[in-house]
Amino acid sequence: MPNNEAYLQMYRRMLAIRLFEERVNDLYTRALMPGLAHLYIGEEAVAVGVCEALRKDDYITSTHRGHGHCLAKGASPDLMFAELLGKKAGYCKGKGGSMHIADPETGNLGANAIVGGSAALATGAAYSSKYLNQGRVVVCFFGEGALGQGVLYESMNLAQLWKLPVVYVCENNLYNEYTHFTETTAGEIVARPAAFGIQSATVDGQNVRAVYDVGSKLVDRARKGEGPAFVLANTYRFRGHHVGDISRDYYRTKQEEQRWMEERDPIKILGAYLTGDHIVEQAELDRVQDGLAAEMDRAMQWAIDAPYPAVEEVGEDVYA
Amino acid sequence: MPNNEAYLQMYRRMLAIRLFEERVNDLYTRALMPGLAHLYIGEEAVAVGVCEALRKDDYITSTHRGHGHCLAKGASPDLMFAELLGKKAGYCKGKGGSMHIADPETGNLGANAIVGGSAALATGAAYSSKYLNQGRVVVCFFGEGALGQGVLYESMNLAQLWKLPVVYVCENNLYNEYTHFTETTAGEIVARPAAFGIQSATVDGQNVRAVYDVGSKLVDRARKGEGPAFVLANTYRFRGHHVGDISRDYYRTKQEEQRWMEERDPIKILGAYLTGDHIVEQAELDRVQDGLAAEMDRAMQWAIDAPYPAVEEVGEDVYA
Amino acid sequence: MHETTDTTDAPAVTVSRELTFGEAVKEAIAEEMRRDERVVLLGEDVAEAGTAFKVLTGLVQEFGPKRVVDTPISEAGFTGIGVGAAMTGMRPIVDIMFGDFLALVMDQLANQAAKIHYMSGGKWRVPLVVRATLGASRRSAAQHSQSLHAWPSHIPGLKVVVPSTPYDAKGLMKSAIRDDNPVVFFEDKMQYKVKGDVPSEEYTIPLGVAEVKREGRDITIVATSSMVQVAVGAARMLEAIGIDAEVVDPRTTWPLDEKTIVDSVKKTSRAIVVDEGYGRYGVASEIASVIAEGAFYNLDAPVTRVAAMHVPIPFSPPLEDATIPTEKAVFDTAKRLCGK
Amino acid sequence: MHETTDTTDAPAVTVSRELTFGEAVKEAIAEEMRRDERVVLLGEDVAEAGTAFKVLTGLVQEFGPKRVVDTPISEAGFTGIGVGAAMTGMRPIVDIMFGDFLALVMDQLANQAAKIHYMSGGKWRVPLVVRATLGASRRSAAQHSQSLHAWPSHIPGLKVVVPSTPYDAKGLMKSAIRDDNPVVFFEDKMQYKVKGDVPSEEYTIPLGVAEVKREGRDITIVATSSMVQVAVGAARMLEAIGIDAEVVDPRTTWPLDEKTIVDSVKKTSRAIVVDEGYGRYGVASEIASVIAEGAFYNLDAPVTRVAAMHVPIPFSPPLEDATIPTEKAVFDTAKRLCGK
Ligand SMILES: Cc1ncc(C[n+]2csc(CCOP(=O)(O)OP(=O)(O)O)c2C)c(N)n1
Ligand SMILES: Cc1ncc(C[n+]2csc(CCOP(=O)(O)OP(=O)(O)O)c2C)c(N)n1
Ligand SMILES: [Mg+2]
Ligand SMILES: [Mg+2]
Repeated sequence: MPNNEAYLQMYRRMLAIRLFEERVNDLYTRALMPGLAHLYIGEEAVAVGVCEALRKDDYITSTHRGHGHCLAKGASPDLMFAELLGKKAGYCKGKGGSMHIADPETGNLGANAIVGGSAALATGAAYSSKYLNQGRVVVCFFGEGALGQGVLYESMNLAQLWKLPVVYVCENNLYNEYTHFTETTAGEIVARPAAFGIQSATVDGQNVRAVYDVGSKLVDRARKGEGPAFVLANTYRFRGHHVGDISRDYYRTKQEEQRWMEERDPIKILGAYLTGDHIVEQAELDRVQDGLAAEMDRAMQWAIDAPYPAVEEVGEDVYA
Repeated sequence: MPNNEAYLQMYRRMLAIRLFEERVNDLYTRALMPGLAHLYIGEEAVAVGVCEALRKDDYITSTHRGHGHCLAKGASPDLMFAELLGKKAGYCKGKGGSMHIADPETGNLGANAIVGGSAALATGAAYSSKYLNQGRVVVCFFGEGALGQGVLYESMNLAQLWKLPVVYVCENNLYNEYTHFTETTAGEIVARPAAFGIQSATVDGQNVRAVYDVGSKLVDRARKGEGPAFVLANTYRFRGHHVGDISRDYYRTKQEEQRWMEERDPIKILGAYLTGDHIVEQAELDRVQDGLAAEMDRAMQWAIDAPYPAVEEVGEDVYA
Repeated sequence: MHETTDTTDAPAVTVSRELTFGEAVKEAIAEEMRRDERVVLLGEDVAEAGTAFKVLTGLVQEFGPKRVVDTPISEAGFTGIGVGAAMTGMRPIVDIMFGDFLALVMDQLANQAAKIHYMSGGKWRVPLVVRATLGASRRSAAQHSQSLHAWPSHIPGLKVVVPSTPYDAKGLMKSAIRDDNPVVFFEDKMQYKVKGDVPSEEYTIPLGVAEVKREGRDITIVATSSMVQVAVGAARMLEAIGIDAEVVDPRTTWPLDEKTIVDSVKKTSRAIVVDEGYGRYGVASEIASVIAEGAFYNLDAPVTRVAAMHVPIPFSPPLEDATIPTEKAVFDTAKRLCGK
Repeated sequence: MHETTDTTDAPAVTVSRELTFGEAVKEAIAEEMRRDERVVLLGEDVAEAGTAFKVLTGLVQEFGPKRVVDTPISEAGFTGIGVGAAMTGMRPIVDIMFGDFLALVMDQLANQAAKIHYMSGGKWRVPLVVRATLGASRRSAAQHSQSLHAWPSHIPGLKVVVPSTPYDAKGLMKSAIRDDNPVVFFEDKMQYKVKGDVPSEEYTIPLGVAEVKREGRDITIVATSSMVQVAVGAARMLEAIGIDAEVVDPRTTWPLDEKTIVDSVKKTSRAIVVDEGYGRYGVASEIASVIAEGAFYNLDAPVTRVAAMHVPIPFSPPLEDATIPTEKAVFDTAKRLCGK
């Protein structure tokens, strides 16, 4: 059971993601950001709940909607903003961008812009951990859309056969881009990992405490060598598929969005728990928010001011 | 319930496959056959039981171990032998060979040498049947090794979502080439289709009557528009992975082979049922055998004598 | 410049309109869907969303969800379904969104679709169209920016279309849909908003016929897809310094109209090949070697390739911009080859 | 003829033995596995069966099933596992049996392995070897006979090896395993039984260094993989009619040793490129255009490609035999180019 300080830490992490993402949207609206970005707003509890259960040297893989995973695993907002803006100081020297942030320091094997593209990679990292006796666990984050990719099943089969320490975390935010997941997903989601003998669990992805509980249990189990696991986290993205996805009426209603934002906001939910139980006062949460907002503003401005890589660098890093 | 004539027909079909395959092995031993061939001996009840449940205009897809499927769906042994020898008179003008026999006449969409390679194709044919209201059912035959291929899961998901008339028939002959399937297959096989909501059944693949029963039920169900199905047929290949796989001790014992051949031979099992219940006399079965053997010898000799395609034909049929 | 190889009877009066490249593609598909019930569209978000690039908006309204079908994110699966459906009476168009995802369907495309006709001795046919995109410079980074048309072009049994204008896109798409073979149709994502004349009367353009987009005497620039615009731009710049460039657009990389290309170079005696794929083992290499062999005795300078830089496409704008062929690069190369 | 670029200190006495191509590959892998614990082998039937081609027999006995691992038939899955393992401290060798199955792993190879180093700004590395085969004429038909080395050669971030002799196979395999990048290693299935000298002392051959397999003055034949033998055979036939052919083996298609190739052609002034892949948009096209550009002012005849016929590989023996480059075809081409 985590203590209150741990919950406060999760609150901070979730809020950091929220504030980071709001600024990403801002950068886009102000035409400062090259390309697009896929915001994690609304889904913060999944990344934070799971990553709090990890050691620093544990690995994660992430997706096109990856900023939350990065931050939850401990990445610095300034280097992330820089990467999103294509600046030299970014995590990947500007070469990766929003969809490819990677960071060995925090065990981030990288975001992947191929849906399902990291399933086998994560499984391979778990293979290393087991082979090298490192006791590391790997978490593979993906959206429910990745359930459409065959390589996920190939990977789960292998992970279970070889009892690899990998936890597959399926973030079901209800939509594959603009299509409801029920139109693309037959049967029961958790029956799929179960068919391979993989331990699986469903969790309310808006409740970080619940995610943390399930996450720690399955991460510990994997670390002990008891094999892979699968978590279905039910969640919702509050914003568009990407920052440019503004008119969404044709695939989901405003009411649906409104309902999730009002009733199922993971930050509000944890906030209410913390203040309701008088673990912290609202004023303290407000201070946290102010502090984080200032930090994010600084980080963003630093990134805006940072230089682009020199054109000559384009040819570097192709081969090791 | 099929009548006795139907069972006799199944007996004939199974025996035809057996006698065909023995001659294929012969051709190989006599160095008359180009390349290799994967014999279906021992597994005859699966193809025959399922195909007896099909209409002539229903489709099948097949595998590298495909001669049995072809014959069960009604192909002519002479044109098959010719194809196996690379002769112009063969089903594919000699261009396909053992692993690629295809025949629109009998609804054979083709054998596929990519393990799992026909899963999506079969599903696509079922899509046509439904779209064009043809009432055709498609049977996709594959070995349990194909459970390793992601595209099978992608296809099953789509088939179930769109309620397509396709029956996936998994022939579990215990081995992926030289590796026991338990080393490559986690969990329970039938849980995999079930995870997609697909109706599934397990059947003794050495008992053609049982296969036929399950097959007809699921084929009819598919034809009525009630969706795809999956049959796990437990079986065994009596011979090597291919005709050149002679020393098999390193992956399976002689005793295991012996046991299957003696106790679980599908032809003997049906023969015993037919004679045991006095539906036919052994003498009649012997006559059937002699007749088929003579037919197969003629077909084989015809193919041996048939000419190769002219070299100029190599450039034909690349584009329609 | 748009003297096209129209295979339909020419109408008395041709009313021309401006359409965007995207609209032209959509119109071709819509016309063929009206004409032939067996034409259906499968892909991720092709229905209500009208594709991620909003190119097919409206089709589901006209043809219904039975013919414009949203799929799961299963490129290999639904491409294979397209192959099987094509074999059995349909004429599916499969949409794989970003051309980078071709990597997920190469088995269905190269081992299945391309070979089924041949392996079956001509008995089965696969009248399938696979729509894919190419082209960088959208700040989409390495996994969403590649131009992989060289891969399918390498495989016998496939045809590959790389249209450069709305007019060509429409006429070639109609031919691709009517073709009895698997055709991979590459659309440059950056071209979707580009406008061009498209007659309202029906026409098709045969696969395998190049077009001279601009006539010239001094040097031939063979260019594909959006690189045709780059070549035409470079030709304009060259005009200013007295070099008269001919721009040849093969329009399909297979069948490849070698004759038109080689004849042009025989006339001009110099050649540049511009393609947005990687130069190494790429489309530019094939066309360059066809020219170097076919026009050998007429060449006054080495055939030179201008193609994507040999790096995964970087995200950072200044870096990405450095990786793709520009008018300036083509201009400089032409100038050098012409000894000016 | 075997003047190799040995990067290890030359031993005083070199004891040479005859090994088959297959044995040389196995010996390289075994030596590297002894040297480095992080080297593991993953693939279908690589353990007890020693691969479908029986090339790796014995390795599981020496290194155990923890390091020589049989996998399910999941090429994409276990290649991706290889990528992830390579990023995190291992040096896996992944075996995909028939090169045709590359079509199943192109996403893992081209979108993942090739790009991870670059996309991460150089932070992650992928020291992975993917073993694949190429080559027809085994009567295995269209889906088991292709030579698809052009595909990975097209992709920046990958290296591609196409060894032609047991000696080269061993030295190049050792370098591939030690390389910090993803390397695709193509073995010709028909070569496994071919014998050649292999010293018992350790040596490596750097990736990216071509070798002149036969010196000559009149024409350069650049050949890859088993086509080197075809080229050497043709060179012998040519000698009889007074044509002295030089045979150059690039050994790796990427990095490509353009200098050695071009220098040879500058000397001989004529060139043929022989490759068993499809000629169109293939390896031969790249090498031909490199020559046509680099040796332009020295060429006395067009660079000519001799490659696989543009058809899916047919099963029927007389048809299949017609599709692959032969000594006779190379001989005839050389004779024509030399004006004899
Ligand atoms: C293999 C592949 N196919 C298609 C896409 C295009 N695409 C990007 S995000 C996306 C939807 C992903 O949905 P999901 O996995 O649920 O993640 P979410 O965006 O909801 O977080 C699609 C189809 C892709 N990136 N990769
Ligand atoms: C994608 C792919 N991978 C590997 C192979 C090589 N291969 C041919 S048959 C076979 C084993 C197939 O086992 P299974 O599916 O159980 O069929 P069986 O041979 O037992 O009938 C393998 C691995 C192949 N043909 N295709
Ligand atoms: Mg989603
Ligand atoms: Mg089997």
